[in-house]
Amino acid sequence: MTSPLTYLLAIPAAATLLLGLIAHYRIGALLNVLASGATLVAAVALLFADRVRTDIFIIDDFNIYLVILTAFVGFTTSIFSATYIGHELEIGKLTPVFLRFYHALYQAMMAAMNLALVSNNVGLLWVGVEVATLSTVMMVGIYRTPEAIEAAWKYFILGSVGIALAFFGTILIYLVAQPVIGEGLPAMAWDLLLRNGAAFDAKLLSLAFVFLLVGYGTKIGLAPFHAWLPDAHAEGPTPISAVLSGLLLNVALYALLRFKMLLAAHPDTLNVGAIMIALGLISLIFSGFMLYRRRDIKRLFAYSSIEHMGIMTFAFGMGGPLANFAGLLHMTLHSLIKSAIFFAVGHIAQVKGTQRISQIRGLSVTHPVLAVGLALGVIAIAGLPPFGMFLSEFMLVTSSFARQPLLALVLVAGLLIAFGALVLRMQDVLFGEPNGPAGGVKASYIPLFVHLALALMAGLWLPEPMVNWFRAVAAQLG
Amino acid sequence: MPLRIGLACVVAYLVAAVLAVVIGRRRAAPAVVYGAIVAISAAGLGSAFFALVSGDLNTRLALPLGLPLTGGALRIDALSAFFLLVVNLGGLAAGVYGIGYGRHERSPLRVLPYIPAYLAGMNFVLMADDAFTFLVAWEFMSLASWILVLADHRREENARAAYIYIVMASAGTLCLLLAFGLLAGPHGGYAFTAMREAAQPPLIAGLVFLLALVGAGSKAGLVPLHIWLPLAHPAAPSHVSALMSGVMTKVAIYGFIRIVFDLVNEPASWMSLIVIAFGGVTAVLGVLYALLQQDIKRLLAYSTVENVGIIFVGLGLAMAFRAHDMAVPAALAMTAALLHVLNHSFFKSLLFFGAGAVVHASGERDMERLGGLIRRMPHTAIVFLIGCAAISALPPLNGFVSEWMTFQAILVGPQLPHWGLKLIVPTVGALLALAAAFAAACFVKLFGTVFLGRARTAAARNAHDVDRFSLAAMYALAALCFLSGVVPGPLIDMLAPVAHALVRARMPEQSGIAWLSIVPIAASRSSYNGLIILSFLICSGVLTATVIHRFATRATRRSAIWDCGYPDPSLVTQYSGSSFVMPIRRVFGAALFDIRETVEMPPPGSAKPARFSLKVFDPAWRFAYGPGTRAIWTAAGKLNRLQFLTIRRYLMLVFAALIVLLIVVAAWR
Amino acid sequence: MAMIYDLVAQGLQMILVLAVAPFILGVTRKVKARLLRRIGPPLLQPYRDIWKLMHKEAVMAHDASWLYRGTPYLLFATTWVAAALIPTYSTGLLFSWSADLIAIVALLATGRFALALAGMDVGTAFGGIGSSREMLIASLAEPAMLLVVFTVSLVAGTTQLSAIAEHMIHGSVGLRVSLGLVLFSFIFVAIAENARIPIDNPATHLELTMVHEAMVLEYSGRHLAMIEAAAALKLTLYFSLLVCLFLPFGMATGDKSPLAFAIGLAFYLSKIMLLAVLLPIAETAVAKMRVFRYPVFLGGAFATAALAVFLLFVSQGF
Amino acid sequence: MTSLQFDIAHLLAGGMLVLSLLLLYQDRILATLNVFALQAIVLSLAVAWQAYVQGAMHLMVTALIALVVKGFVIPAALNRIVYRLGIHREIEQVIGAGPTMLTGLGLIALSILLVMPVNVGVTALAREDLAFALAVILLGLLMMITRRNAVTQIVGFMSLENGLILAATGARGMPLVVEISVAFSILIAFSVFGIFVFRIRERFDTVDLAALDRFRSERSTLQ
Repeated sequence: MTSPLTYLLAIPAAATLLLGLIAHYRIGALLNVLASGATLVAAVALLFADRVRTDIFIIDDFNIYLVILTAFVGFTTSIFSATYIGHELEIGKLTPVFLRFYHALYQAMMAAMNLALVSNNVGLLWVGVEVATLSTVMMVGIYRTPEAIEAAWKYFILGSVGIALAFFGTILIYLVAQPVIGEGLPAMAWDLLLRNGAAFDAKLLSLAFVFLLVGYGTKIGLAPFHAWLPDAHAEGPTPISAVLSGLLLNVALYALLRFKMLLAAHPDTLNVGAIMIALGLISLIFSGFMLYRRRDIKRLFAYSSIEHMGIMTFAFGMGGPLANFAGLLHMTLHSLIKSAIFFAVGHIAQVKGTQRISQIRGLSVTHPVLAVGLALGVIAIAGLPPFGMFLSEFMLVTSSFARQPLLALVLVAGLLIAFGALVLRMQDVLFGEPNGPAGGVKASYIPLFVHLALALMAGLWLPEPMVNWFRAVAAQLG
Repeated sequence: MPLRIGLACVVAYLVAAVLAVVIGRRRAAPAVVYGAIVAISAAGLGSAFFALVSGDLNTRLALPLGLPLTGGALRIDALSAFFLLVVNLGGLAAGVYGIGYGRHERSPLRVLPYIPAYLAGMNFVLMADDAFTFLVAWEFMSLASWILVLADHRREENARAAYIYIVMASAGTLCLLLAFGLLAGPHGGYAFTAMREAAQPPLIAGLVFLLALVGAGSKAGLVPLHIWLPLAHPAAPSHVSALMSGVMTKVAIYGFIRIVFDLVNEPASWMSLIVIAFGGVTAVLGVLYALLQQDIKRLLAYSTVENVGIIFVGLGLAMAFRAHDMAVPAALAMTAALLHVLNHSFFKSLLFFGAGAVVHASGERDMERLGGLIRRMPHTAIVFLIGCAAISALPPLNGFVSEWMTFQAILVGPQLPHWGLKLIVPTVGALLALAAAFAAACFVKLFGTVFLGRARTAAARNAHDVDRFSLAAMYALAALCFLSGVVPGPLIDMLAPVAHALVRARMPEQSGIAWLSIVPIAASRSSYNGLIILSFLICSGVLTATVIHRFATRATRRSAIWDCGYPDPSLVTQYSGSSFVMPIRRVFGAALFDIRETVEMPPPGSAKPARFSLKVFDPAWRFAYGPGTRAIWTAAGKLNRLQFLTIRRYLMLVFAALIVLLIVVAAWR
Repeated sequence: MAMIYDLVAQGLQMILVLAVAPFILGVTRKVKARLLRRIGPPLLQPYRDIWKLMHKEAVMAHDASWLYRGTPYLLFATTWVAAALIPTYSTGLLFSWSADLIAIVALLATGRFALALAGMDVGTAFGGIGSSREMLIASLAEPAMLLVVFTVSLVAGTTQLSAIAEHMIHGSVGLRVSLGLVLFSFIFVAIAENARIPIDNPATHLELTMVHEAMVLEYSGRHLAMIEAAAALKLTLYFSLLVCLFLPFGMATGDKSPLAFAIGLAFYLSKIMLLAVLLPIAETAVAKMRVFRYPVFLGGAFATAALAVFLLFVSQGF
Repeated sequence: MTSLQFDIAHLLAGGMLVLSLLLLYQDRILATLNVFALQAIVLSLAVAWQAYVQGAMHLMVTALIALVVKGFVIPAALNRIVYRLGIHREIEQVIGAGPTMLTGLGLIALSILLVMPVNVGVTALAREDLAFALAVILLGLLMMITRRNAVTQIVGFMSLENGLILAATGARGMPLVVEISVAFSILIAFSVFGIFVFRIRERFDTVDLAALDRFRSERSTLQ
């Protein structure tokens, strides 16, 4: 099969090996950007190639835009990371030796995520997610400061447990499918599972889902499985924070949703919607409160990622065309906006030389452009119009209030709490008497503002095919 | 056609905003931007007015933007046309004022781009015909004004004000969101047309009403949701304060009317009861708070709260009459409310402009440090006096007309066949009378302390009148106050289609009545003629003056103050604003506020000065908002411990969750 | 022709109130003096005072502003117009409909507003005291006044003074408890508004509890004359308002013949004379109050009026 | 499948479960390592038996990996670490052995409760294996959270993963099992490597937060 799919997987894989050999960081960064760009091209090409469907791989409405999104964010982040890492080298926070691993791992992660997205085989899906996780573990620890290692360890241990549980869930899925579909690969092919879902044993399927929920939920960062997430975001290099929040969480959620579809297709399984709603609301409220006492700006936005993952989980738990649509839209926008925010935050932390919120003041005076970027990002992530997240929250709140008023009230309360915290911190950072250096900033604003522009566009106008994809998937999600 | 013009205006505003970003740093920028605002809002004003009088309304327009699949819907009906009129009038005035005032802006990039954006948002709210477009515009408006509040961001209290403002605003938006969610139903009929057709069961209608009351009320400044208003409105530059107080609160009221009278339109007695009660309380408390302020702009902001209360009383009465199918009184009450909307936008903008002029001239917002400005800034003094008289509901100015009409509606109240309403209507009438008296006291205090007496500081002594653009804007508004006070008939007729669209009835045609007087219901019942009153006043006043000057004496001698023979030259012995309100504070305030008065009287013989200090707190903080914020903060503190667990404990969390879920599965059959 | 006749009638009323006002004041003073075992000033003293003041030169503080000079005329004009719009000897005069009861009360408020400002103009302590207390009294009196209006208009179904008077004359009003109560609280309000004892003392100047006199302390000459005249007019106004609302009998309602006018005039004059005698009698019976007792006094008025409203509801049946 | 085959499979799986309990019981590191090694060997036997029963010879690879890596290499490595880093030999348990055992028994009951009702189409063998595997996994987790010591936690994780392999091989004809078992071995190698390189003794667990405050200004917000 010489479809774009091949390149989608082959390019990053090849780049991983190649980058492993290259010591010089400029070339490495350049190659990184090129490879990501090529991957993006391949991903876009998927739109025009005809849909693939084998026991191993599949391209359908659900993953096609996620693949493109992933490739896109990967590309922009690689651009951002080129300038960012350059600065880190100058101030000697990183050494070229580790940079070699950095770029290689970056591509490895991209490859793994693409694999996870396009794989039709639930086992392969699992492999993809796990490889992506492990490669990010490495990158989180790359600064080798004690707290970075601490974060990496936390991530590693919790991640591994998650891995194990998710794998057990996968085994259960196979066990439940094998009698119906027969042994071997077909019994792990997702679309076949979906087709024969009704015949499965409900009990075992529910059990499987519980393990998958906990396993992948750890990756999604749902409370109470979230512990690794804030530290990993705060201590790793910012580009990694961007892809973690922007992509990896999405991929994990995507994996979970694939299985949610299986259960949705089955009439009498456990009501997983309720469980997801509960987890979502817990994450939302919890992170909303956690936002208030944050002192580290990257950790702040890490918690906001937990919050938004909670919102999405709530939406998918709610189900129904509107809520699911909202959830899917929210996924897309969150990865765009949150990565944009991390771009801004990365540069801010560099120009101010600190991540402590209390030491960053009056940014709108010293660095207006960065300030505007951050402000727009926070406005967008807080779900204010005219950015797209308002659309998704609008649909979610209205539709769920019409169906489950009390739950919707909890949701609204959580949104408000989190909003209050975010705006409070943003005002602290942007306004007031400026402090810290006002020096010029060697930053690449393009990724930041491109992301924001896309988020803005989504708020005002969604392209037709995208809407159709969302609706189709929303229907499947039940 | 008006719809297209309106849309063009919105686009033009946005373009102006972008332009402002581009040229912001140039010296000519303010003139250009404000000029653009003047032009655009003049166009919008014209089209809205034309639409209202010619009845070229209810045109629809579907935008490809907005909600997926359905897109955004725009529509201008009589209601939105009227409010477009209000908004663009305010924009026009603010623009003219800004041409002069904006020159002194320290950091124009923090102001210039956002005023057009703000106006665009407000215009768009009024044209929206589906929930999503409405809320987008609504929140956009809040955002723009939030940044404007932060224009002078280095002052700590401004940042705080902006923060409280934006949080309250989005809380309100969420309430509206929920209301629309109920109206739209689970299948998401977000278009207003669909909502109108869907008949709501009483429970839903009631819920929607409450949510709308909270959502729109928090933006309009209904007590006790008003706390952000007196903080945020003064913080912005004065012409923006004028827009916020004079215009944005009206947009909020529009939102309330739109939902309650148009989308739901099944008013029940209990709803109207709530609205009337809240309106009355808001009116009295608002003006009482205003009385106790020392900061000019904050005083004005609080008086906005009062006027919002009066408007809500009118709306509540309209709901009550509508609920009992008393169409004509309903029309009267509604017209009164709408007229007050218009009038308040006149004199509140005027007053804020005046305050801006004073603040700019003297650099002081604390009225206790001003005084005697009537001699330094005669023009500002005249227009400000007119504004004060108008807002104190004194004939023959416009404030009186709308309040008089509200009273007329109240006097019909007893005919309502509903116990609660029967009893509350006279009570609220008394409350409104009280509010009117307080308003008079409040503005006597304001004008007396700021413009009369002797200058208390050098700043006040060296003040000077403002530039001619600002003065032009203020004079124009003053003229409007006069005009709509003396010949309100045409305005009332102009409002007829609006009232008819909302309550299926209109006030009697005013234009036919002799001597241009106005008749709310029937000539035998009550009537008022500002024109004749005014001419009588002028005639008799001028007559007596001339007679005396002619036949008696016109000799005048200037000398020192007499003051009962014990004149005290020092400036501090004049009555200050806070001493002016002391009796009222003692009589009314003590129960309603937590007021801290401390007197330090040094022992006889010691040279220390005696000190008197007075602190007034808004009890809403003490009892509602303070505890709430503290609760959140403590909760955050307690949860925060979860940030510092060891990995093992985190694993325990995971394990526990897993076990719980497994037990759920095991238990589930 | 008829037009001119109406105009004349209206003009006559304007002249009438203006002419009669100082005399009313004189009567009250005289009666009061007699009650206090004094001879008292002649009945025409108020005219003399005003005349004398008019011809004196006006002494003004150096930094008195145009507002200070304009206020007396404005005050006088508002009071005069208000007084002229109240039916005295006849209902339905030419311009009687141009302001109803509420508007008339508001007109007086305009005058008060201007006077209070003037009191603060030159920046003395006394002026401030006067203005601030005046506004306090107003804020206490207006709710009660509104409830009075409310009740009356509820009985008569209108706030149009002429219409009310006619209704009281012809309409089957009967003897209403609530009307009695309203009359009571109306009198209270009137006392407060006219700065009479026990709220204020028009006779003294240097008493710390004074209100109205403190505001006008700085005035002299023709300005003071205007203010005095306005005060007299205001008293007359409230008298005729009371007459018009509660005992309008004898007023010319139907036919507008000179004879009817004459009868109405006679009735009117006798009625206000009676009031002018009664007022000082009441005044001598009570003592001046402390400022912070005002709320009790006017609160009583408010309570009575509110009671009247509710009783009316009861009598009309909800 | 004959009952003999079933009984043997059953016996081996049960043996693993017993060993897991035994792991929970240990309070000395070296003994723990030995017990774990024993469990790994039993696992490899079980896997081998499954390979023979299912006639899926590629599972032999998994068995071999289990035997070599987990049975000998890693225990040896951990032994070495214990000596090198001078980790003191007693395991500080969060809760005593007794309660731990009771909890473990409860977990076993839960897992049986969960799996036994399942019978539709799934072969008895798979089901029994599943029950035991689930129990082993839960016990592994339990061990991880009741031990304060890095090495023992790794051991717990590895026994958890033994359970996984057991379940995976129990599932007849499941693809990718071998690859995944390899991947897991690498994962574990990582963790062991990590402990060694980062000198994480007890530190990785009882990270004293005071040390972290210097770097991360979060904790000061606690008071």
